[in-house]
Amino acid sequence: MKKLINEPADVVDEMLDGMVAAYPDRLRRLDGYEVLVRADAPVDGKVGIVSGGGSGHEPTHAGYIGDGMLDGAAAGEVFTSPTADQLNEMVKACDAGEGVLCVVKNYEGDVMNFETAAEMAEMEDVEVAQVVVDDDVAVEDSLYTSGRRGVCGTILVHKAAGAKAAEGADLTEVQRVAEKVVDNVGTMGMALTSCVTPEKGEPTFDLGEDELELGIGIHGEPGTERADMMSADEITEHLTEKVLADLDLDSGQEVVTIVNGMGGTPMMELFVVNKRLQELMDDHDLVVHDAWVGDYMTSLDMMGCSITVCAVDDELKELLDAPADTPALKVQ
Amino acid sequence: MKKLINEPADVVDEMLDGMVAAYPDRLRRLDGYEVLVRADAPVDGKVGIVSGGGSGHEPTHAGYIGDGMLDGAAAGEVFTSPTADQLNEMVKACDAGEGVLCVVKNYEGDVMNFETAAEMAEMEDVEVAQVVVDDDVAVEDSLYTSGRRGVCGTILVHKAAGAKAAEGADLTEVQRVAEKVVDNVGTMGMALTSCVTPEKGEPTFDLGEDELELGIGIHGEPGTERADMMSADEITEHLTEKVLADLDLDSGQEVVTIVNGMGGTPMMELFVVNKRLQELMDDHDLVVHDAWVGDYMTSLDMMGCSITVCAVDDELKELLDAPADTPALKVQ
Amino acid sequence: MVDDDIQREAVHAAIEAVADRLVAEKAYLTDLDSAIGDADHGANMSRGFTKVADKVEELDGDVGEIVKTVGVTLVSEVGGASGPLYGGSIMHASQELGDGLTSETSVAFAEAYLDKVQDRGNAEVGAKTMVDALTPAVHSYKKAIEVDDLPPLTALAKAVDAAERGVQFTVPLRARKGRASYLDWRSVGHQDPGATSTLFILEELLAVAEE
Amino acid sequence: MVDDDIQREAVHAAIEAVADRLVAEKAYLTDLDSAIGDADHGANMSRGFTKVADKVEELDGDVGEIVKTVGVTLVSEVGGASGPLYGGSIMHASQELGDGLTSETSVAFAEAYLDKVQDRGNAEVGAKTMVDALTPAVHSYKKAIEVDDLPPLTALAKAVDAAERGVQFTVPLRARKGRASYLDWRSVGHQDPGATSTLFILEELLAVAEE
Ligand SMILES: Nc1ncnc2c1ncn2[C@@H]1O[C@H](COP(=O)(O)OP(=O)(O)O)[C@@H](O)[C@H]1O
Ligand SMILES: Nc1ncnc2c1ncn2[C@@H]1O[C@H](COP(=O)(O)OP(=O)(O)O)[C@@H](O)[C@H]1O
Ligand SMILES: [Mg+2]
Ligand SMILES: [Mg+2]
Ligand SMILES: [Mg+2]
Ligand SMILES: [Mg+2]
Repeated sequence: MKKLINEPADVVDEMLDGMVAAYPDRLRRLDGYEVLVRADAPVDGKVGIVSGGGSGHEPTHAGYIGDGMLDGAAAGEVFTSPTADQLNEMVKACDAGEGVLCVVKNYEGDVMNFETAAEMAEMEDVEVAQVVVDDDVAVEDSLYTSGRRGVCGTILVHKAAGAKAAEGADLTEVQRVAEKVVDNVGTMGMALTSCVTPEKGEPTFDLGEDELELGIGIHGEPGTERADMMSADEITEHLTEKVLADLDLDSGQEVVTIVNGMGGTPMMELFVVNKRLQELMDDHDLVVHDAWVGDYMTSLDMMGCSITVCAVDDELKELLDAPADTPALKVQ
Repeated sequence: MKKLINEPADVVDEMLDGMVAAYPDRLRRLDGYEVLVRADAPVDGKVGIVSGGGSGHEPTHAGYIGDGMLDGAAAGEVFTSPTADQLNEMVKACDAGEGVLCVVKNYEGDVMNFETAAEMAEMEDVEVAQVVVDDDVAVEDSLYTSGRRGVCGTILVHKAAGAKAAEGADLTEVQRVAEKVVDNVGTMGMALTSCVTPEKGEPTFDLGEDELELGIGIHGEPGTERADMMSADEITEHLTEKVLADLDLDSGQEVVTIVNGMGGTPMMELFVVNKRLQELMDDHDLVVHDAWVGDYMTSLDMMGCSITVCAVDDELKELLDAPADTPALKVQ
Repeated sequence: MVDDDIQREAVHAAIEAVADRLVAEKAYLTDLDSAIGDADHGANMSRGFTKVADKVEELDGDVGEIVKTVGVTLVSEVGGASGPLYGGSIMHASQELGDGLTSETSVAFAEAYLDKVQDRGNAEVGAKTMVDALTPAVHSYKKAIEVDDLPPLTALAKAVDAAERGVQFTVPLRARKGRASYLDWRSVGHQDPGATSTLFILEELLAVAEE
Repeated sequence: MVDDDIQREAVHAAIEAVADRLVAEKAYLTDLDSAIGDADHGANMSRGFTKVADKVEELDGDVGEIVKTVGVTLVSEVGGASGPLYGGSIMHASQELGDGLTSETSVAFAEAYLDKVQDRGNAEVGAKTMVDALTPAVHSYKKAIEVDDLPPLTALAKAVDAAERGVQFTVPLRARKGRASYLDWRSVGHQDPGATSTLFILEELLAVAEE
């Protein structure tokens, strides 16, 4: 498989420099680290919000750095959690003395490295709180798994926590709203094709022309189930019903929906999915406060999408609607 | 090839409904037409700016409808210019009595249909002006071609003309700044893979694992040249030198650059390209006023990118920096 | 004045035959357009003529009016380059059929159609477009009727033959107009889709006329 | 107190051998991780140990310090799940080597390493992880030395043999930890990448020890 890269080993480093070159007024790279922070980090009087994880999910994470969202983002190798020392450096750079909230996606690697980083930062007197996002309803949270994965719902956590921090709230309050999102969000994804990592250069899994994968994550992992090819409407119905079954919402509940592209899906197709999704929301008597459509949390070049539904109350609506000014998401 | 669609014949119709469902406060569909306009069109006292063309270039065109950019966008079938009656309907819906500027990409189909539409609208007393964008430096404008194609530079025309119209300028002034962009912008694209149209369901052209196409358009046309696979740096150098040779800028000239993804390229790779592009701008003593990176003008699921350079003076800088609030582009 | 009913029926039959043929050739025309264009000519033509077939069925009126509706429908259904070229030119040329379809009016129609295609598309012969099939076809038809005084059926057969040569003629040419021109020398060796669909239409007109 | 220089050299040789092996097995480990994970285990391990090999070369200090550096380097180079598991556990267990490398301290190291992996990753035997290769290897090693009084080389050979069985044991299991657990029953029939890299490392330690 062909890619617009130089050496696979350099891709994350060059991407980060390319991002800074695109947004020199907004982003700054920590010298010697694969970490981007706000150009003006740490922001006086504000709780810092940081995230991070493997690369390959662009615009996640660094695309969400800016007013009203993240202060910093650490970029691991493709699909590989950043190391604890990188995370620690980021946490310190984003602490203005008000403490730092780490938004962690629930993968063992991410959790272990963030925990270590938190321990390291706390030893240097930075107050650190953590929220672990696990919105993927495809994986049951049971003895038989390492818990649900954190996927596209993470963006809503960044948004709500970032808005709360921008208001000047303290770390406990910021953590509370982040956890409120986690408690109210569910996501389910599917793939038409596998992604191709720069290192491997071949599809992670093989999928026939008449097959698709349901319940995928965002790392090119095979899904929980392989199924025969379906129409966009059928796929949308399947994903949506899974999410709604998990959330179990009351009729009349207000929600925010996301149709998220996996990186290789034309936007045209995402809107086709959104059309059916909004019909289904209507059928279920859910009131859509906002409908997002785009590539928010990708898997490199994978073709496919995920559907996220988040139940929102007045507080979350206000936080999700609050201004944000980042390369990848602007709300005004 | 698998796609997230229902019937190929329905894809444009369903996409448009899905867009309106995502942005019900911003977009309105003209009943019975494949045309989206601002929810509040026509905007009193403002020159209307409209565009349109084949579908498959999302977020172009309808993604740029909103404050500071377009008033309306007509969506043809995939890669097929909209018909004159659709365009005429759009022009009329976007005319508040101040006239309408049609931003047309230079393809014979688009030009002929827009011309017919303009004649029709003028018969109904709408003042219409046209600007034909032909920024693709891959095609020589000579007796032996139907002229250069309009590609990603079109977005800058939308932006500048939209900002000028938002200022309250009259049709002549709006047309003048649109033409100023056209006179100062060049683009060159390349593909690693062909796109797959919903109708055909197979790649439009075959490309070996060790080949790429240079000088492609945005309709899955084969490029002007097939070459051996190159690194991202080499590709960036090739595209950039072609554009710069065409523009022939003075050292010290201020420019806006765009690295545009063709739809199937991970954002990671676009940033890798941007890194090298910015180094080259520096080498050429060009002063980068702004660097855009993203999917602005796509070719369905094609993997590849284009590079756009636009020389800017104080007026264009101000217009490109002016606020815009559209689904796909927000400047604040 | 000729018999309106018979003419209407003939036109209906011709439209149906053309629509069927273009639907059948959809994949082939799109393949030709994939090589040097944007892979939609088959879809454009079959979508347009299917709609025409649906619509014209219901239409009364004289032949000129029916043919005009064909043009209008193509203009509003096809889009792309072929929409205004086919549709707009048929619309324009339909004026020549005011007195019904005769040998004379058919020649006038053909000439007006060719003129409009050239006027709108601005392509000379040899630019590797539909003009290359159309020009020899119209010339042959006109000469057969006006100079050689042959019956329309024979004239039409000559037009088909000429169009066929025109289509073959496009293969070795370097395109100067249409999307194929972007390919520059790489367009050489490929057959033009629009010339091909022009031939298909003429072939169907001949087949219907022969019945 | 044993001879520092000889031990240092042995450790250097071991690290080099491990690094070479993991680089050689990069594609294979990544293939295993493609089937039930995210296709990076080979890249992670080879990147990490290549860096370790580069770094340790220059290091003096006693064996405990060198091994600690190995752990620290892995923690800051590997990332993912395997980074903290391998690196953090080596770092932690290196404390047991304060008095140099002996039969006794090697057993203590092995136990401390296993404890830390289990503590950090929270995986029981049978969860289809590196723990499944590691546990029987450490148990065999300890028994061979402490109960059967066998020489370290023989004990290490038994550990390798046990790890090999552990790797095979992971194949039919349903994963409960790590990314493979997301696949639920679909993980059955696939070999765990981390157990496999654990085996490769032990094999290289044995090979170096035999020299
Ligand atoms: N300027 C022109 N003059 C005459 N015919 C043209 C011209 N441009 C294109 N064509 C014809 O149109 C055909 C392509 O039609 P089609 O694929 O439907 O439209 P598009 O090129 O817009 O995708 C070409 O094969 C050619 O015969
Ligand atoms: N909780 C855990 N406990 C023990 N080992 C684990 C655990 N999670 C993962 N592993 C091991 O890590 C290996 C995967 O490592 P690697 O692919 O490098 O990291 P990642 O899973 O983050 O991509 C698995 O094959 C498994 O052996
Ligand atoms: Mg990983
Ligand atoms: Mg077309
Ligand atoms: Mg075409
Ligand atoms: Mg892995």
